[in-house]
Amino acid sequence: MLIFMAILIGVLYSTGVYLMLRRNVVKLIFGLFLLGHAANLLIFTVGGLVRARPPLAAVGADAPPPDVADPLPQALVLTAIVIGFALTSFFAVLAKRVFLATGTDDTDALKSTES
Amino acid sequence: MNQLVVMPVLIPLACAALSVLASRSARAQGIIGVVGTGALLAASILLLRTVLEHGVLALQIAGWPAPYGITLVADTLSAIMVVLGGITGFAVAIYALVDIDADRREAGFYPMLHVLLMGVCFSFVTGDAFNLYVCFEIMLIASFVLLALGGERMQMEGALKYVTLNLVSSAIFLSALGVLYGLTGTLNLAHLHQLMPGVAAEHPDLVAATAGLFLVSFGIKAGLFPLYFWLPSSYHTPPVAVSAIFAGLLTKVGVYALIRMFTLVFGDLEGAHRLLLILATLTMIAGVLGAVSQYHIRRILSFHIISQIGYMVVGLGLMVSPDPDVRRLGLLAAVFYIAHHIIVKANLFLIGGIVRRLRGTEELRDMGGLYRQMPWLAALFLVPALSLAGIPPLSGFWAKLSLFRAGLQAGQWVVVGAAIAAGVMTLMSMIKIWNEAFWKAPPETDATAAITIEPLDRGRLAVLLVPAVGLAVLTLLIGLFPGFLFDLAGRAAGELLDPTPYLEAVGAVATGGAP
Amino acid sequence: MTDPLILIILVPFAATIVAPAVARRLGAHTGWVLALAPAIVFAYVSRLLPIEPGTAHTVAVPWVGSLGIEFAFLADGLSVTFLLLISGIGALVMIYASSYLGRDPRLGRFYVFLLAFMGAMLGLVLADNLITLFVFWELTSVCSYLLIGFDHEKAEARAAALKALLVTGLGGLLLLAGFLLMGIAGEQLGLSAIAAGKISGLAAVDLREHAYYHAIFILVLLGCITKSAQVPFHFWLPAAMAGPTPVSAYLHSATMVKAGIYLLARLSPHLGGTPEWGWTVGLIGLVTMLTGSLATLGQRDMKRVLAYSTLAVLGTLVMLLGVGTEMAVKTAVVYLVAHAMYKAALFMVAGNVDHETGTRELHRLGGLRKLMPWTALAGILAALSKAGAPPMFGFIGKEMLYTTKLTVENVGAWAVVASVVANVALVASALMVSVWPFLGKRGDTPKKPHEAPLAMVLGAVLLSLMGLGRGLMPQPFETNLGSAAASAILGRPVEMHLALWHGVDPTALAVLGLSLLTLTLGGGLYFLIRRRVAPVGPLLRRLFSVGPTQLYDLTLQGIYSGADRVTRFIQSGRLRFYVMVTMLVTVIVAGPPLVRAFMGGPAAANGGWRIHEIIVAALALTAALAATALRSRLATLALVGVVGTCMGLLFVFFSAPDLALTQVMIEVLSVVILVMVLHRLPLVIKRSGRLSRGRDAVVAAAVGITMTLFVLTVARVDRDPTVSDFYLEQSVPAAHGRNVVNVILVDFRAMDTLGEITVLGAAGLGVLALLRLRRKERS
Amino acid sequence: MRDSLILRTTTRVIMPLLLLFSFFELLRGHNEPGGGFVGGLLAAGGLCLYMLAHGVDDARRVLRVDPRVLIGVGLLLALAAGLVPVFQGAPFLTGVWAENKVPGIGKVSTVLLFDVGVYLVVAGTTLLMVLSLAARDEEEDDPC
Repeated sequence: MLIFMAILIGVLYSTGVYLMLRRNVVKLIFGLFLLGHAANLLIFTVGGLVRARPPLAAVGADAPPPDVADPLPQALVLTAIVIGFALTSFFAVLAKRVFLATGTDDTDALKSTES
Repeated sequence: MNQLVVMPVLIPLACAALSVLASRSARAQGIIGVVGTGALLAASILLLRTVLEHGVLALQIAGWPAPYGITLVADTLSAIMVVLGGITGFAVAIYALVDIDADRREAGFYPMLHVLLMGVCFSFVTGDAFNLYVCFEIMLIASFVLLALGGERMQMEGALKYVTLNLVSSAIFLSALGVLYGLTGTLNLAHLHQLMPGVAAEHPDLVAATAGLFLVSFGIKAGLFPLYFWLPSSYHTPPVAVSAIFAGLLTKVGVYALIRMFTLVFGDLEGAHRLLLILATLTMIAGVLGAVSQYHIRRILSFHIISQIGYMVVGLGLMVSPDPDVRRLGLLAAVFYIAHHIIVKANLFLIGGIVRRLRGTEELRDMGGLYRQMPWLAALFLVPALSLAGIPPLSGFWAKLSLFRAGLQAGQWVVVGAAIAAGVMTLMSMIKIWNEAFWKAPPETDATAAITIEPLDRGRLAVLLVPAVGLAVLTLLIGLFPGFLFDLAGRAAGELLDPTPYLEAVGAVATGGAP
Repeated sequence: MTDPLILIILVPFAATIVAPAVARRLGAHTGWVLALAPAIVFAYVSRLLPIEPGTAHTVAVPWVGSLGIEFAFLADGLSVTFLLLISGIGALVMIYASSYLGRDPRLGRFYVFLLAFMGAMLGLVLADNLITLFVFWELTSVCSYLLIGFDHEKAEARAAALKALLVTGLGGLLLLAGFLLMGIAGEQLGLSAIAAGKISGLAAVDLREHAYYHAIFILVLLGCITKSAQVPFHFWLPAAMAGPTPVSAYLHSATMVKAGIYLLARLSPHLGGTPEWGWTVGLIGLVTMLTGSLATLGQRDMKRVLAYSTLAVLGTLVMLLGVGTEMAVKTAVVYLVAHAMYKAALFMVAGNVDHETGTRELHRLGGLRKLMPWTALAGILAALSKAGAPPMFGFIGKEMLYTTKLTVENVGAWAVVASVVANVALVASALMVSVWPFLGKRGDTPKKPHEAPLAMVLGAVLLSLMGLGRGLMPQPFETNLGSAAASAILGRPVEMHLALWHGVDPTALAVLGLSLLTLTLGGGLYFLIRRRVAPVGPLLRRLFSVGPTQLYDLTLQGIYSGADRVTRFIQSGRLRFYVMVTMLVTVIVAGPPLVRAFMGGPAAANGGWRIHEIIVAALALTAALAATALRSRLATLALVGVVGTCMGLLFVFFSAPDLALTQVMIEVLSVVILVMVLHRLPLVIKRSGRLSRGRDAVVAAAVGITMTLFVLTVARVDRDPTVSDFYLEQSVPAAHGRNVVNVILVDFRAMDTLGEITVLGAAGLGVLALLRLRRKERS
Repeated sequence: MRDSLILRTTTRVIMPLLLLFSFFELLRGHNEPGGGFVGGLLAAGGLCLYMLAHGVDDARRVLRVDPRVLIGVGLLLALAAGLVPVFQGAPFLTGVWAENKVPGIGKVSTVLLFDVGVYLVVAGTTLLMVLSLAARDEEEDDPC
């Protein structure tokens, strides 16, 4: 499965980057979303793929059963998901405001800060 | 005593929360802003003093030993950086009392200022790689909001570029962390330091590739060539108080992260250091060329940040040299440079802001006559401007001196040559501001007629001047008595090269045992 | 700090504090009071005389301990000579300036700069530590910038000041590099850090043997010749005449431009004496001497005549230091002192003429001797010294110069010829600034001239009389100071004997003959110029109008336009270009080692696969790919949502229920927010052509492949399990929680979570702020 | 959508249930999947549903407090939870556990308090975003 996940991750990065290379603000938003997904999935996959053994201890048990999934990458990804949500939501609203302030969604037309 | 380490994080966080709750009262926010940043400054100075007295301080958050819990560490470098954060924050909080209009205050300027400071100081004290990512994001979101506050067209355009590229940097950082964890199974920097030699021996190329990801990600934050696009696109767009704190602190967090990562974790990666040295050299030149090409005060200053970042990273890049003396001198120069630059650059923005208010424009071509009108402001400008250009006996001179010395001792002639060329061009563009805004006769058409900002009365001007004068005095003091800062920087460099005190403070790692 | 040597540096700086107040009270009389500062210095230093040749008084105060930098000072014949010139001429210029500037409201400021400059000069010539010296060196550059640009609202003054600052600033940085190399070399030769930083400490080693010698020599030389306006860096000096005359009288006679000479002299015992030194330094000096002296003939502005003749003298001094024999060094000392005095006097004279008549253009001047008798006296006496006519001090200097040339081997006849040519031109130029304005017919001047006030005459008369006095009685100078100065430059004690008449030996007669020849030819040349018989002026002007000045202008323009072009290219304003470069850098930096690592190892265990996993992964993959191709915003949004949901499912499959829950919740919220945001955004239009889409696809694919390789390569590594094992083991017993992921989040790594909710809260406030402002705009 | 009677009625019932469920998720998170994040998101989700059915103003009325207050209080709670152990001399954020179990929750601790802070911030932020975006949307329905 690792190889499929690796390919999926690569495709998510690729599509994210490709969308970000468009001139359109909306595509930029989607590109960043996919990039975020890609990074999260990368951490998760690199952390190890374990089927159906979540890092939970049974009631009364001292520890989870052996060979459960590594809990740390999961915690990291969870944090990253929430942070990513916060940032991308802000970014989306910002992108909209950029459109409203400038009247264009063509990023190539946004050059007044450099001229 | 160890609890002190977390104070630079908690004070701004508490202020931010209180500020949010007080969002109805601009006055209360202002008071929280000044008092809170003042408290941050006081706490950071206390932290520095304690570190100097007792050595590296570490705090295991939530009581879990390293490497399991998150470690906050204050070594000399961290403590210096936190103090600089406090200084800048305090200065900007005062300046903002006048500079930030009611709308922006209501929209949350002060809470975001605190959040920004929290993120900055947090980055400096964290001893955990993933935690550093979180710190970066705190800093980023606050900077996003601060940058966009106001919603003017230029601001929005700048913000879009700033946010996009910084989010790209975050994505790369996050990927790098995933890879790093996959390689080592830990995130604690001290633990990474211990594991890395073994991992690198087994997987040298993979470690190099991972380091490359970190280099790019932090390089974006720091504003290294050719990753600095976001900076000149955005730094001149928000209110001056915002620009000033960005200019002072944000890129330096990137530089700090580079220094920390490429000494503690990737300290033996010669290729990475060589790459850093090359990029830093190009950064010096590309940045200063940008500054020379501009005729807008804050754009000039923004490009200078880049150029100066180059100088700092050169100090780190000199780690390529096998000579321990050179390495120490290089890092010392980098640390000294950072300290000098934060104070000077923030101040230049603050003074530039005063000029902007007096003239109603930042376009140098439309300015003039300030020297005749306000000689004291001219004198005030000259202190940081000449310091930036490295004129003795101001702080920037010592920064350049130690860097040149390290570069020469390493035999890096090209790098030193580039630094000299960049130095002359720095002087050129600082003098351009001086010539056009201060010396030149005022233009026929009075730009102040078109002023869009409320005019300054004496009291308000005084509030703007207080932080500028304070920072200028600091610049002068460092210049005349550089010994203190040199000792600090030397100590920081020593700890970076031999992190034994750092590792000892973090403790449990050495045994690797559970509690 | 109680050593008077250090205190005398502080005197002028202290005086800057009171200067504005004094100027406000006393106006045109300010100078009389502020001249006390240099007068005190002068008086103190005079008491040190006579200086025993070969002796030095040193004092050091620690400054930057960790770099071995001290405030170290050294008083020997050389520095005392300079101290006397700086403070003596300084006092006279101080008196002169307030009278010259009159009721200028900026008088106080002017004195602040002038006094600070003086302090810096004193520090420079006293400094023993290289860094201390450099600090003062740069300080003189800054002060001179402010002084040259004193009339800052004139574009010409600003440009001149900038020129001076950039040239000396560049030289300064090179000098700094040279100094640092000297320190490094010194340490490598076995000195302590403190000793290696000291000029007097370097005497213990021979830098000429070090591998860095040539680098040091070139860097230091560049520093000196930029400061002392040697060809090809000479052009800033004539331009600097845009500054007020007291500035020229001070900076461009005795102080600023002499700093480079001073440093060459100071370092010649450590760096000099090699053939490289001799030829390079000598040749630069020679060229400058010729350039300056010939160019002076083309000028018709009194100050510019003086400026170019200053170049000639500076060149001569550099040349002498290059030759470096005992005779040459003695000559340099005499020449230096003589020049400082007569040139300061002449600048003051020019200032008086300008001040009283309203012009410095020679062709509008003439016959002023009756109206301005004292100025005329000073001018003519000083010009005689400049011309090297007996019995002036300048005559002794010139005699010694010719003696040097004739007696030194390897110099050859052409150097003698060059010296004669230069001196002929100098004679003519001396006549130009003395005979032309003061004798002959009254000129047509803008103002009706009177004699200048006492304050403005005093300095010129005193200095020119001293030129006469020293010429007639050179003995006090040679015993008190001259020998000691020459000894300091040579690095060994020598005796100096000066005389107007050298008796009858072949060399002396030859020299005397040359002197007389020079005077005659010079007089003739002046006659030609005055009668406009020879088109020397225009011709020379044209000749010297091309060269380094143009090069400077071109360089400056080149830097500006080059900077502009480079910056426009890099900072193009196109966001996608920025993203692309960033991504390419990532691939370039991480890619090659990654590929090596990937190729180098075995494939990682794939872990088998289940059909539902494959389906979900394929679905996500397809949705992502399709999202790049669709035009509809909402459809794209739906596809991105599908990707997120599939990720949630994958989290479920691979043992991460918390992640799955969060992912799905977040996905739903994101979609809700995006729907609201995308509301009323325009339809997506295809903007880029096929070519750029192809290019972008390649970049994107490169990034994707890199990350895929990362995953595949890292999966092969067995990571240290200590940390995650700890969490699994301790979660229940120590942290009282069975859900390890949640325990990590709120306990083991709670600090992350604290940061995370801060981000979240800030983002919420940020969204609000973004929306709020917009509402305000509308209402 | 706002006019759908069914939606309006169901949300009135569902919202309190969702809120209740979110508390449950919050409390059990330490032992089962769940926790402050999920809880906060659920709570916010409930209110969002309500908003969809009844409009922004009604949703604000039901919420009673400004979401910003939730954020501020949540942050302060998390901070306070961290500071409790500091006064006992333990590092910041160390878990301090009550002696006795509270029925239904288990041992009360500063860790739980911290999670409550998380819950509040997550809910507050999400609500702040959604509510203010929706408010803008309603405004923009008027022709610009």
